[in-house]
Amino acid sequence: MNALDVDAVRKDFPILDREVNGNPLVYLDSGNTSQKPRQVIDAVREHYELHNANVARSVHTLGTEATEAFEGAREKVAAFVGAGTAAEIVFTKNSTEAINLVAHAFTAGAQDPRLRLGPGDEIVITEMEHHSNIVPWQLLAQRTGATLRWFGLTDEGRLDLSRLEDLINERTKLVSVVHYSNLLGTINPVDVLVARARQVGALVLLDGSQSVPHIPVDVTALGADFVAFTGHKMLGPTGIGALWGRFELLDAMPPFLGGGSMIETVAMTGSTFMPPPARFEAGTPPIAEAVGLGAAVDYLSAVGMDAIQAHEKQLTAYALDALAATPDVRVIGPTDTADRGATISFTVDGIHPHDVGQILDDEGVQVRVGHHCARPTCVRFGVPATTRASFYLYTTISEIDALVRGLERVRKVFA
Amino acid sequence: MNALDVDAVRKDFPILDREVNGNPLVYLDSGNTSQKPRQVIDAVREHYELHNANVARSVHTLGTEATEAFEGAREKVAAFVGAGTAAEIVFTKNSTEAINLVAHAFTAGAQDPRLRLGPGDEIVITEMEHHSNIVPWQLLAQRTGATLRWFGLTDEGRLDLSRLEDLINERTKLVSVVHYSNLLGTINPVDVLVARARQVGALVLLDGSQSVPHIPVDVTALGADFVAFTGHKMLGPTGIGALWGRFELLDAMPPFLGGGSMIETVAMTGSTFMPPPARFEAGTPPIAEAVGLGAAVDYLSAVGMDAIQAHEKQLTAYALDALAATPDVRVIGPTDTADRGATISFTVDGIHPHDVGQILDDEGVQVRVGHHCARPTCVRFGVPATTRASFYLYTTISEIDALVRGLERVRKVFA
Amino acid sequence: MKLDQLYQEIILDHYKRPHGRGLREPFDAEAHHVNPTCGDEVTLRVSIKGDTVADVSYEGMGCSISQASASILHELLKGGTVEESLRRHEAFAELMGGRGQVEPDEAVLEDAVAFAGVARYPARVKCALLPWMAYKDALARAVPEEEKA
Amino acid sequence: MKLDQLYQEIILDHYKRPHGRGLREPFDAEAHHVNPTCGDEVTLRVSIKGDTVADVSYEGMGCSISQASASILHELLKGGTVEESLRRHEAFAELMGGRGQVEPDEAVLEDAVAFAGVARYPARVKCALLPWMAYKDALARAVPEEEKA
Ligand SMILES: Cc1ncc(COP(=O)(O)O)c(C=O)c1O
Ligand SMILES: Cc1ncc(COP(=O)(O)O)c(C=O)c1O
Repeated sequence: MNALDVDAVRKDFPILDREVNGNPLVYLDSGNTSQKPRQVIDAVREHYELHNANVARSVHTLGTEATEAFEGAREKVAAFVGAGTAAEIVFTKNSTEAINLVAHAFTAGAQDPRLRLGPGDEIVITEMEHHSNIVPWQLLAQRTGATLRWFGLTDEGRLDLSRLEDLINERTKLVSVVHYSNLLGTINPVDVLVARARQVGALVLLDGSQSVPHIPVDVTALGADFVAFTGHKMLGPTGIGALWGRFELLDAMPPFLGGGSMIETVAMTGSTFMPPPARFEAGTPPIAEAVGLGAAVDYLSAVGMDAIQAHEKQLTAYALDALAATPDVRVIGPTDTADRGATISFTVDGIHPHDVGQILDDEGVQVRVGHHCARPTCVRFGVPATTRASFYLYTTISEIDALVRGLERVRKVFA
Repeated sequence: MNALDVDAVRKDFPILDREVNGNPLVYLDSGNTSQKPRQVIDAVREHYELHNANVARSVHTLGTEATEAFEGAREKVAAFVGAGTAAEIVFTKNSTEAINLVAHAFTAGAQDPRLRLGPGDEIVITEMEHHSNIVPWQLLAQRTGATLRWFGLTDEGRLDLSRLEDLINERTKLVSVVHYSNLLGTINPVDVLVARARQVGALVLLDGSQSVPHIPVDVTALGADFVAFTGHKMLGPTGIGALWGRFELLDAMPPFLGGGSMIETVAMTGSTFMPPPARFEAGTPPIAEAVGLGAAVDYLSAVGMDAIQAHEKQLTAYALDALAATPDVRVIGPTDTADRGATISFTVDGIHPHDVGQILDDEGVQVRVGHHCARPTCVRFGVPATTRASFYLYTTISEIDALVRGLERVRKVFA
Repeated sequence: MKLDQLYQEIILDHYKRPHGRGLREPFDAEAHHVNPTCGDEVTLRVSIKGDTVADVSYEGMGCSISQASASILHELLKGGTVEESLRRHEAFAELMGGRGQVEPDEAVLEDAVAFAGVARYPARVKCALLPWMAYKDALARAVPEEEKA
Repeated sequence: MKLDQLYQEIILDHYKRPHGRGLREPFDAEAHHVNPTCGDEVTLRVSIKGDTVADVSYEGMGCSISQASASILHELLKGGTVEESLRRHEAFAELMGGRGQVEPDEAVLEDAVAFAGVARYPARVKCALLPWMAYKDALARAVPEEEKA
């Protein structure tokens, strides 16, 4: 494994040259959305300047080029996450759509018993989910009469597995769990959950929105049935996400959105549908966005996901130490680097995160404040909101120093 | 109204400098997707290079800039289509999602009687719909037991309105009609349909995928309840579309996709939702794409939609004349320019559209061949497929000449 | 310094020593408002006696801006007439929507002019408005439309 | 000229004067295949006598490439053994998937080598394969797995 050359990496990200409020930009909000390297921005521009056309519909040259670029991106993404075939990658608009797509496959009348859901059946999530992995299941439970249950959390910010056997049981149809929490930074024990789900015949969806960008993910090795992830958090454009699913299972699922390109044949009296992934990609897909995402995974692979993980671990250890040394800071989530990612939420005694974020912004330091779309996690830890710093391959140790300096200024303003 | 300066316009579209198979590119497939001006490509690039951040979630400077750019784009799009307020514009990934979003608002148990749908209720479409305005209603009819009915077409390619009163009746809950057909080029009489729908209390959705890019559209004046359209056909990026809806009606609709940013508050036991448009925009939206679409409508407005319409009318008249003069060509759709747009489908006697398209491609002429995602329209006219030329603001008369010359070569190869 | 305009002394004072905080009886109506992006919450009660705003009491979690705004609202509206409170509400909303371009009228807004700087921070405008929106909502419930006419 | 490689004389001949077109009796299985992007369709029947492909009959709508491909398929497979037909099927599929990089074996593919140029046009490969996919499907139905063993 080659070590990551952060100075070289930073040169690829045009936005890092920017100033914010007269200070150099210190972007510590990559968990929210990542910045984009020149290579991705250029790939999108070049696509529009040279190859733009609709896909899968044309015999003309531009259409063929666009289709090859689009399907080529699917192959790159498939390889990046270790999918068996490119046909297991469904392009969506974001993680959220990917999760909703799976939720809509479950109905009372489903042909496949695995997807049949009604009163008495259970779906299991956790108290550390992003709203995008909570609300779709609440809505599904409302539609079908199924029951939504969830894992609680330990004070350390880990899944409380003491009730594993009770929570995942014979009635469980689906376990949908975040791989890497966007608020706590916790990386969950997928193997334990998958093993138990297999025992009872439940399907497993992993919300990989934070893991796929930051750690090497091999969907086949993980053993889940579905993994959802999103382009904009992994150096790619906005407007694109993906659902990986085992082909056999995708093929058992009914269509979600109906429209062009997902059909086999249409008559006024009824239609038949394409096999996956086309079945789930109604209408014109995010073509330029796929091309950009392809460039993003090329970039990540060139740097090396192992190197990125090692770099982020170093940053996380440094930041956790630095924050531990500040008495008025309380970290919400694991306080050592075992099974945790480079996302650190914390509170500052007596000062609301909004005010923390505002003063840090004045110093050029961009952190996210609020409930991070994981309000139940905040409730669990008795805080209305947190301040969150999240790192990526372009983050430096001196940016963490800037954060710590910024926190001193926060204290001064509110002294 | 200023006339359109097509030479000046063409300079803004980098792709038009390209060659295809050794010939200058003649792009006659804008009905499929439009090309993008420099101004749009640059707006997307600049967003990523300078202002990229997630929206609606941050207090930091980049987040504020991105949010203002995103919401500013919503205001531009709202003004472009004459919406009452920006809150009436829901950003989707394309037209297809916009139509599906409306379809999913109809359920057996809907609170609002307008959205309550079950056996005995009827949805009305037409035989000239794009698959994206057929399949969602077939799926909805399957889910709810409602009946799908449709207008037939005259031999001229117009809606057969002779059964208007029968088709739109007291049982009709929704009339969903294409504004401007992507296969025939027909522009439908919205006023007649809306007037009848109002008499019986049915809602009206217009598929504006082809009209919004090509003619001045004022959603308020049209009098429909919903209008769906898509960014990539109107000089904008892929990955973004929009649903306009009357605010009161959007506000009566339940959420569709669940997730981040569409919620008011989330507890494990239940959630409440934001008012429109946020309610329908779960997850990270297509941010850079919205910025690009904003630049696209700025561009269209600067050229002038009236000027674009006049330019396209001129091209259409010229092309219809030229094709009428070729004995082996049969135009499918209206053969004069009244109530028709700049999209012309035709067949060439004895030669399959695939072969027509292939030989035209060899000449650099990019036309679409196939059923154009409107297979029932092909069936109605007894053809398996057509060749389609579609024009836009950058199309020239000499490109139509290139098409006609290309058709001569087609004849020669298959002589 | 831009930041000093946001965190004016008056705002920090009200934040650290809020006036009239706590939910009190009697009251005619209560409103609970949430800022969904950040989770800030306020519960606010009004007590109306004839034409007069007899009390405004509140409880909430939030940043300095929303908390100080609630405290100043209490100071400004309590004891005045309902009509006056609506005038002040309007002036405050106008100031907040003005992106820093609106000159506040000190006669109407008194201490609340300190919020002029907040208007430059679009992300914080909602914080400042939170208690005011709750006030308007509570007032509407306390004084039904018919009665106002 | 690239285009001449696509529209070779042999292909145009088969298109204009298709061999063995029409659906005939007797047959053991039928398959109907559609190319969803363009709407091309083919219905194809096979009649198997012992080890021999006694007849391949077909009917369809489509472009020159798919029609000529069906005609050549008929020529090539009819009268041969089932095993031979599968070998030819494989060679044809390999040629089509080769993006113009596969050298076709004329001994196996005979007239079908004319399709070498089609492999350079990804959008047309599906046209050429349409009748071959239908053949494979029909054959699988005519000769159940157990019997083959
Ligand atoms: C009339 C019509 N409706 C709907 C669509 C679907 O648009 P999109 O593919 O962007 O969802 C199209 C274009 O493909 C169209 O022409
Ligand atoms: C853990 C997690 N899940 C889901 C999401 C939703 O992703 P998106 O907004 O791209 O749909 C996010 C990010 O916002 C996330 O961090």
